[in-house]
Order: sequence, then structure tokens, then C-alpha cells
Amino acid sequence: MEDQVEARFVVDLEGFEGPLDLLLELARTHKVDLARISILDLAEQFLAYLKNAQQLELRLASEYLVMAAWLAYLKSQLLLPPLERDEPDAEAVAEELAARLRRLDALRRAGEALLEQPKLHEDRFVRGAPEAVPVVRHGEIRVDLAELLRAYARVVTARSDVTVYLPPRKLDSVEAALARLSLQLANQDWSDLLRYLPEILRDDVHRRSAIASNFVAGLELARQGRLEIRQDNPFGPIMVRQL
Amino acid sequence: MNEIAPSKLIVEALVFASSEPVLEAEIQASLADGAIARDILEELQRDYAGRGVRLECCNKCWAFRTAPELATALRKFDRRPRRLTRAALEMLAIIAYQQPVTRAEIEALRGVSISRGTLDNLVDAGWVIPRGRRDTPGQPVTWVTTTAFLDHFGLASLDDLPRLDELEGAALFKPSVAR
Amino acid sequence: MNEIAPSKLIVEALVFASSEPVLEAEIQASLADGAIARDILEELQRDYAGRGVRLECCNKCWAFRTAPELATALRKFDRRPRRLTRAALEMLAIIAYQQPVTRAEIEALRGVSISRGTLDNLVDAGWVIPRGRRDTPGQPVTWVTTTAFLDHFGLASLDDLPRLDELEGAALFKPSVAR
Repeated sequence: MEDQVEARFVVDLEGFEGPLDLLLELARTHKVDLARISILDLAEQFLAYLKNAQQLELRLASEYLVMAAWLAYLKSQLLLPPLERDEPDAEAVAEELAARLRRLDALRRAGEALLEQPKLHEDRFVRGAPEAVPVVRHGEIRVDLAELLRAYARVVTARSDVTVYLPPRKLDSVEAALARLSLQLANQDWSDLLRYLPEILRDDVHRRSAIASNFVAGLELARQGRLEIRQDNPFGPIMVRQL
Repeated sequence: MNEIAPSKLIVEALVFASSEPVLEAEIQASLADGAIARDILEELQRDYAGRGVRLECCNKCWAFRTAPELATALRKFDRRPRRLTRAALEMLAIIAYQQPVTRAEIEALRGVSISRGTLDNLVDAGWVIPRGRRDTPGQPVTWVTTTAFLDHFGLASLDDLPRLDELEGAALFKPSVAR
Repeated sequence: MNEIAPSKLIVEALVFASSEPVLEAEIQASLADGAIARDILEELQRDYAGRGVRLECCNKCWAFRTAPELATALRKFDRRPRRLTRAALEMLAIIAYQQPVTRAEIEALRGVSISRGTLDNLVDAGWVIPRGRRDTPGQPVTWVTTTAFLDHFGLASLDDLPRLDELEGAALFKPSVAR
């Protein structure tokens, strides 16, 4: 029994695409002539419908509630004699809504009419065994100078991406210079740092690395307090002495 | 029987070979000087009128299709019916009648926002494509129907869409639509 | 024009829409009593004789085919603008900047071999031609650009091509970040 009662009041808002859709459906089911649609009647139906839905505790999308509120207001305005209205053109607003519904209805019928057309793959069939026809492409090639230049830049850039292996150079290390200085400085008075370069220098790069290493090693030993270091004038010889 | 002009043979074979509509310009390109594709195609269309196969024209494209009245006799063929939701059908109708039209305009007409999938379905079917933008703030994309749409629904052109008095002259969109 | 018998319409549409040649027995099965598939098929075959499309029979199977003598005439001409492939574009750029240049030199610069078609495309476009030979073993042909190339890119002469350092300034030249 209870089931039956509920079944009678099933309100399926799921099926509707928004409030306009619902309004249109209401108008259609009540056989309302859309050309002479009474927005007043329709508003009442809409509000009744939503009230019913709310009693059934259906969750209503906000757009339905907004439409309901707006229709309730429009209804009140339409019912008032013109002089007491807040909005003088309630009729115009109602007519605009009616026009929207008529347009939507027309478009819906257009969609239905489309489905009546003889459709491809359903009512009309294509050639089942198409044959390949060779295509000769002879359209104009479209390319501009910027693309050409970019392409060239790409080629040149790609070339500069090549990984280059340089054979590791034999350089004099700071460790070697430290060992050299510690050993050779013993019992020496002030002497030129450059006296303590390795005996064999392969080339100028090796020589320069040895000078740099000697200098760094000298600073390190001075920091440790094992060495005194001085340079009397800019670019002059760097003198060292063991402490 | 009179011999048929070589250009007519070529046009017939070219369109017949393809299951897709063939562009009239493409047909013209394969003809010798002097032959006019349009004339030949219209002649062929008359030849095939009343036969089991018809030469159809849509949007300057031509294709052979089985006669619509044979639909029931050809039931055995694989049907590929496309189920359209009500929302999709309505949207398709709006685009067909109001093109070029923006998404926002469609939503305004239907009074509800469009779920992403609805438009995607129509694009996937090859029936609508974006073309150009509306010269309004945000420059929204506008949508139009394709030749495949006309072909699918057996329409020679958009003029063949059923006429709707309600849509005649009605400014569907408020002046927000600047063209 | 006499109206064509419905069974003939059906046979025509059936063979047209089928993806495989259709068995005569199958056609017969889809006809109303009294109609003989064989007779109808032979009548159709006569209708299509001398046309661009033929109704062919082999092994009691029937199919439409475009007329074999049209095979060489059937070509689609695609006049849509083409784009150059990346390979072709790079090759053209190398020839423009390094001419005269041999194929092997271009390959060395790009670090990949060049497919025959790539060079053919550029030759077909009229943008590069072989001119002279390199005085190295095998005497390979060297390639140069043409006047048509200059015309297309709006260059008065090859000197109008920007130098590499100018390219860098134009942000066209983006050295790739060290990886």
C-alpha cells in the first residue's frame, strides 16, 4: 500500500535538463498551446511539481530553486493589479519566458525531425567495398623564411651538441706541491717559491699549474703556521721560509 | 547505345570508388580542360534517379548512397545507429540551425550548462567542428556543423533543414551577439 | 522512363553496400518469390556495360568494380597546400647556406642519412638543382638553390640570408641547454 502511494508521486528530476526543460515538459504534458502559453498556469504547475519533489526529500539542484523563486515572484507580480506592481512590465517578462520556451520547443522538434531523416549506415548505405584511388599531391608547398631559418639554426645547434672528449691533462696537483714544499723547505732561509717546482716540466701548461699549486700549497702551510710567506712588491718574487 | 564521354566515365568511377563524399573541386581537378564536373555530376544524378543507388550531393561533395526507401530491404547490413541523448540531439539542432554558435549561447538557449561529454560526442561523430571565434570578450570559439553531418542525415545543404517558423526572424540571442 | 522493378533496386543496392562480393544464392534469398536473382544480375550487368562502373561476376559472386580501363585515368589531385617535412626543411636550409654542397656533406651535417624522396621533393618544388661536381673521389654532384627558391622566400640574393650571428639575435637560434 505504502509502496503504491510513493510510486504515484515519483518525481524524476534526473530526466530533465534543467528548469527550462522541466517547464517545457510540463507545458507539453498539459497540452498547453505554446503559442498561447499561460505563464501563470505554468508557474503554478512548476511550483507544485517542485513542492512535491521537496516533500519526497529529493535533492534539488540550485537552478531549480532559483527558477522556483523567480517564478513565484513573477506569479505574484502578474496577480497584482498593474498599479501596485514593483515591476511594471511583468507581462513582458512573462512573454519573454514564453518566447524562450517556444524557441526551445522548436529546436527540440527540429532535433526530432533530424532523427526522422534517412540516416547513413541505418537507412542509407555507403559503398561497401571502396577502391583506393591514387592521390597525386601537387599543392603548393607552404613554408616561410622564418621556418627555413629555424631549421638551419636547429641543424647548427644540433651539431654543437656533440659531446667532446678532451684527453685529461697531466697537471701538477696541490697535494704534490705540499709534499714538495714540506720536504725541500727544511733548513732553508728566505727563498723564491718558484725554486720548488718539479724537476721535470712537460710543457707550459704543466709549468703554470705547478706555479699555481706551489702558491696554494704555500698559503696552506702559512695558514698552518709552518711557513712564512712574503712578497715585497707587486709582481715581485714570492719568498718563503720555514718556521 | 551511345558511347559515354570519357570524362563522365571518370567522374562516375571516381565517386563510386569512394565510400566517403568526394569534393567537387577534386573531381574537377581530374578532368581534362573544358569538362565541367558540376554538369557531369548533375547528369549522373539524373541517370541514377529511381535506381537502387543514388548520387547524392551535399555541400559541394558527392557520394553514391543506397536509396533511402530500400532501408527495410537492406536490414541485413550492419547498422551503426548512433544513440544520441536528448541533450546531444538538442545541442546538435541548435548548432545546425544557429551556426556559428558559441557554447555559452547554446547554454543560454537551453537554460542549462552543457556537460563536457555532450559536445565531445558530437565532435567524435564528426558532425560539429569549431570554426572561428566570436568577436566578443573572451573571444569564444564558435561551432558549426560539418559535411559529415549533412551526409549522415541525408541533407543536401543546410537549406534542407526542416523550416521552423518559430526560428524565423527570431533574434535568438540578445544583442550580446556581435557579428 | 519505366519504373524499375523493386527486386532489381534491391539487388543493385545490396551488391553496392556489401563489403565482399555477394553470393548469388544470398541475393536470391533476399528476393521475393518469383524474382530470379541470376536474371536480374545479368540485366544489371548489361545496364552498367560501357559505364564507369561494372557489375562483375566471379565464382557465382557479384561485385561492383570501377572499369578496369579507367585505372590509369583515375587519380585524385590533391591541391591543398603542402608542408615540408622537417628533414626536407633542414636539407633546404643546409643547401641554402652551404652551397654548393654534396649529399654526403648534408648527411654529415644532419648526422642522419637522407631518404631519396626528401631531395626529390625539393627538386620537384624547383628550389634546388644539381650544379657541378666536387673534385673528390667519386666526384659527387653538388647541390645549389635556384632563382625560384629566392623568389619563394622573397630574397633578392643569397646575401639576403641572415648570418648565423644575426639569427642568434633574432631569437631563432636557441642553443640547447647543456644536458
